[in-house]
Amino acid sequence: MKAKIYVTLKKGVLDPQGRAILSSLSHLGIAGVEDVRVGKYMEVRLKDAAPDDARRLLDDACRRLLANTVIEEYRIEIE
Amino acid sequence: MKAKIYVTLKKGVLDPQGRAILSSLSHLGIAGVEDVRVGKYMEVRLKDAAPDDARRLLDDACRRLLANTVIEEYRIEIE
Amino acid sequence: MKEKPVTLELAREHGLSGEEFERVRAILGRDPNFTELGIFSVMWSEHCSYKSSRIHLKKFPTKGPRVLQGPGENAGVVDIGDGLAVSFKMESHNHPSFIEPYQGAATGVGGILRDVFTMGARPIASLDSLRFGRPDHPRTRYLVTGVVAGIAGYGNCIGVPTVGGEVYFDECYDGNILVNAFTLGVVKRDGIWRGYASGVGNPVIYVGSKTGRDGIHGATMASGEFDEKSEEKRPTVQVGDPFTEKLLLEACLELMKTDAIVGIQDMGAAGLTSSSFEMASRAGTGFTMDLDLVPQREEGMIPYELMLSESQERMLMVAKKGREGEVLEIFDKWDLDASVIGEVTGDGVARIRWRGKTVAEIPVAPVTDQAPLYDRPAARPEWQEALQRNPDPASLPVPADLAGTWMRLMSCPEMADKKWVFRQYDHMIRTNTLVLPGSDASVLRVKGTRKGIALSVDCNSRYCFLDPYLGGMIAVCESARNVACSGAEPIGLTDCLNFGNPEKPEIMWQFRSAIEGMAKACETLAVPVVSGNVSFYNETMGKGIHPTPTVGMVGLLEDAGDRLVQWFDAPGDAVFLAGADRMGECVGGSLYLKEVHGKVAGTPPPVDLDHEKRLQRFLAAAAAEKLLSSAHDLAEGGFACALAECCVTRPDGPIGAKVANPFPASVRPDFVLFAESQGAVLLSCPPGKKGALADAAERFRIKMKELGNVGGEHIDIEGVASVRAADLHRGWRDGFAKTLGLEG
Amino acid sequence: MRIAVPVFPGSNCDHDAYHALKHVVGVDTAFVWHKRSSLEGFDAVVIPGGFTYGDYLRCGAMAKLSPVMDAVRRFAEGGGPVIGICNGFQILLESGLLPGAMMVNESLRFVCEYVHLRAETGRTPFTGGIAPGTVLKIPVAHYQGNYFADDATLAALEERRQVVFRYCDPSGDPTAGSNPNGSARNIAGICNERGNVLGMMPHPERCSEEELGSADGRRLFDSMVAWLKEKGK
Ligand SMILES: Nc1ncnc2c1ncn2[C@@H]1O[C@H](COP(=O)(O)OP(=O)(O)O)[C@@H](O)[C@H]1O
Ligand SMILES: [Mg+2]
Repeated sequence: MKAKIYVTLKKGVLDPQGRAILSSLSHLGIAGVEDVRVGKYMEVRLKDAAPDDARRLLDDACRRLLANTVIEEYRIEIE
Repeated sequence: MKAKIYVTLKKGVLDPQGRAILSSLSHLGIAGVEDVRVGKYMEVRLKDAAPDDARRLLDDACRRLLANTVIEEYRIEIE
Repeated sequence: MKEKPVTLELAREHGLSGEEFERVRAILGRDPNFTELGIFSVMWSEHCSYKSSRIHLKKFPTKGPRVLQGPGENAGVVDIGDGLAVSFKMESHNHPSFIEPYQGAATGVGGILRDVFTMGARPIASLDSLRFGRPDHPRTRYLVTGVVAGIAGYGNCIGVPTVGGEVYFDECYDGNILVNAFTLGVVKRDGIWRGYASGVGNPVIYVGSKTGRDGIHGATMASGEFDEKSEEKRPTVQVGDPFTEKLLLEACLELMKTDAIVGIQDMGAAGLTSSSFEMASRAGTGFTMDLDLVPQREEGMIPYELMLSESQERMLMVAKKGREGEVLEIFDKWDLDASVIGEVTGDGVARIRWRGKTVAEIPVAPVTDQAPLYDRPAARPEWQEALQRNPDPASLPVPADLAGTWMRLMSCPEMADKKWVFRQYDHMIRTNTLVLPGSDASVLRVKGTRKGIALSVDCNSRYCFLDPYLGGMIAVCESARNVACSGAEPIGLTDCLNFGNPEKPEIMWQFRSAIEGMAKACETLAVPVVSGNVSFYNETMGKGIHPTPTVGMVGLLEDAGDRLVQWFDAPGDAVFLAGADRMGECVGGSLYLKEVHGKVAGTPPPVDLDHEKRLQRFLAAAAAEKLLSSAHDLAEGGFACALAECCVTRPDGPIGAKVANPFPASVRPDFVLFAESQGAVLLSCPPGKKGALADAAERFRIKMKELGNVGGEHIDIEGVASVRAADLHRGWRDGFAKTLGLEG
Repeated sequence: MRIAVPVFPGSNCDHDAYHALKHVVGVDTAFVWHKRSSLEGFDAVVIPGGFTYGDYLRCGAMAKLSPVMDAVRRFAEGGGPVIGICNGFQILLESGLLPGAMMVNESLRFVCEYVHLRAETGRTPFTGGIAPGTVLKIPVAHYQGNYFADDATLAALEERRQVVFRYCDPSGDPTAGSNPNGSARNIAGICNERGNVLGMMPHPERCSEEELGSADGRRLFDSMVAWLKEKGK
């Protein structure tokens, strides 16, 4: 089975990457973009399991490894 | 308006980060994950525009800056 | 965030005592409002006011013929001749690094870099002194990985080489790691800038990143013990942006070439508050500030938040009236936000406005002059005596396999190769690093001159725990000796004093004793303390760290071509032990006692300061006369480990040596190998220079013993133990990553 | 003869390149701010290492958008010699002046250390004085130096002799153990088809003086000077 994980910076945490991208976009003449926040996106393949078990497993993985919960939050989508 | 951009490595491009995560997960005793691919996830805030125009704009941004099409592919979701 | 009504209880939550709160009211002649309470609480925090440490820090010698700027500014400055000076300082970022190792360490590096370039100096090198808990503690690997990556992430990006440091592991740091960062910059003697807000009517300019809600209460966090609630304080973590800091660095140095500004200061802990109050207080002025003009990253920030935010990569400066256009133009070139936010005033009052109203009005001078100052009670702990008395050396069993024990010590993480760490640091950028990490001191050239700068950071906290006075003394001696081993003359030092809770008399006693020991050593060696930092409250649930007064030593080589390294180079070179008469059978506080017998006890090796001074002068003279191939001091692991280091740290691969046992025959073999001593150095020299070297030793009244020669497959201490150099090398090389479970 | 060192926000080996060129090799050298769109009057371009735009998003991704890179492209199209070092190499890849892309090091860690390189071809202006097979001692310092290109591109690179340097052991063998970052086929540097544009991860400017541990890097700059002299510059 497959799952998707989104890791994003918590609100209020500085995102230097997003800021730099924003200013580059305007240099490119791409107008109209007002804000960019950059996060991580992971596609995970799992052994088949009950969705609840899979979620528990990934939640554990996120808290212990994939996300830095001090400054990031995460979201899990199971397909 | 808001949009989401997913940038992922093309199939066939080795993902050192994904591989390292996989081995760390198994060190952590988190079993059952068979594959991880790491990509980027961007949340973009745009000036209101027709969805088609917004898409064209972001497509341009991806091709020129946000993705490196030698190794990456991208997907745009407009909300 | 919402403003809260100010009560004594709220003041207490802000870390102010009842008495301090009364003093605030007396200064203002009324109750403070919420913003003002915030300002006083950070200005009077331990971190900014040094209220528990100031009276003791005065004991350090801070003057000397080379000192251009002692403690009190953003960084100290020492003259190196040729119209140049070096500016340097060390800072701790312990608590933030424990909470978020990558960002905590990264912003620590960012902060110390700003302190140095604020003085007008271009940073040319950094060092890092790191202490973690037990290697097998469940969090240690995570913390080591994160801290090292954070230092690398920031230092490499901004392009300042991290050329050396130290890493230790001990149970006492399980709940409180130490991350101390040192930076040195080079500045023209007549191009030094200071943090003065002088000149009534001059504009106050804010530059750098926009202000967000980062690290609000960071300064007070650094002044409080950890408890379970610390977890909740997490969202205050600051995120570093080394790219913006690189722009800030270049823009500030460009600006400083003009005469458009009068003073400049970085916004470190307590951000806008401390930078503005400190600059005004040094100049005896006041200022107005309009918070609506502060560049802001987040919406709805209130004055309290704007004044206390610790967003990184920001500076405050005072320009000459009418020259603000030039200043803004330079920052615009570097794509940095800059904004005139206020003005210097002559009435000595800070007036802070927001949305058309005055939100704080505080007389500047009393905030610093009347800041609390404590002579906190100090008492030698009851357990100290017993700790020093134990163990009876005679009761320790001699290990059956001495060669195996030797191997084991050399591969324990304290002794093992730190390449896993410094390989992640760009230590070559700026092309000045002549001696790369891996020797007693790193040596940098100063382009445009013949001079070299030698750097080392040291502290044996086991010694400080067992005897803080002696331990403090040893920290200074050892770092000076490391610098001397590279052929340099120690010319100034900075420190980072990491201790537990100063409200406990035994901690205060450790603190006072360590300072007194350090001060004594500094006086005798004639090395001034020009900057430093105090980090208290390194305690978690009542459990404190070993006292850890880290010393960052700066040495000068008049000719960088005279530099020395610690490793043996050529087969056939003669091996000498200088300071041979200093070697005692002291195992107190030794690595051997800890690693092999599981004890941290006894007393550290004695120090003879007068001898230490002569030894260091001798080393510099021998280097300048080109008599030596290498010099390496005896430290952790004693004679055997020092010898092994001479053999295995050689970049071109290990080399053997055959030497005599320098001890009397009556000394136990394990003590011969691993007893520790101060004031002893292993030297190697080409056979043809033996006579001249002996003459030099004689001149400085240094007792020297010829022990043998470099070469062969084995590292052989005749009649005591012998190991294959290649085997020892392998164990030493792989020990760090292996013990910590870090692959590669 | 005049050498350009373009400077982007976040470049940090710019001074090192300048020092090596101007003070060690002794050629006239000048910084060129990235907003400039002309390289008029310059005879060679050395794009220095660093962390342009903080390496945010991808190394070199934002720098490629600077006006000076249009000038570099025109300069290269005219046959002028261009070398991109480390981040400079990444910028050349991102701008499409060289094929392929950089991935993060296999170890996922920054690596700073001396490595050995085997010179594969003398056809570039920077390697004319270095016989193929020569082993150079030179430092690397990067987090993303793991060269990637698809198989067809790699085959074409080999066939057209565009691989200029490979990581190797001290004896010149391109072993797995001597590869510091996982690069495909141990590739450390490549050139364009014409041979005038070279990108390499290792830092020749850091080892152009014996006292720094090696002077092998200087050989690239000496070759460049000889090449320019031959062209009457
Ligand atoms: N955290 C670190 N960062 C950079 N270099 C380090 C670090 N720790 C140790 N080193 C380097 O490794 C070498 C050995 O360190 P250490 O064992 O502490 O030396 P010594 O006992 O001579 O003080 C030194 O050259 C030192 O600069
Ligand atoms: Mg030492």
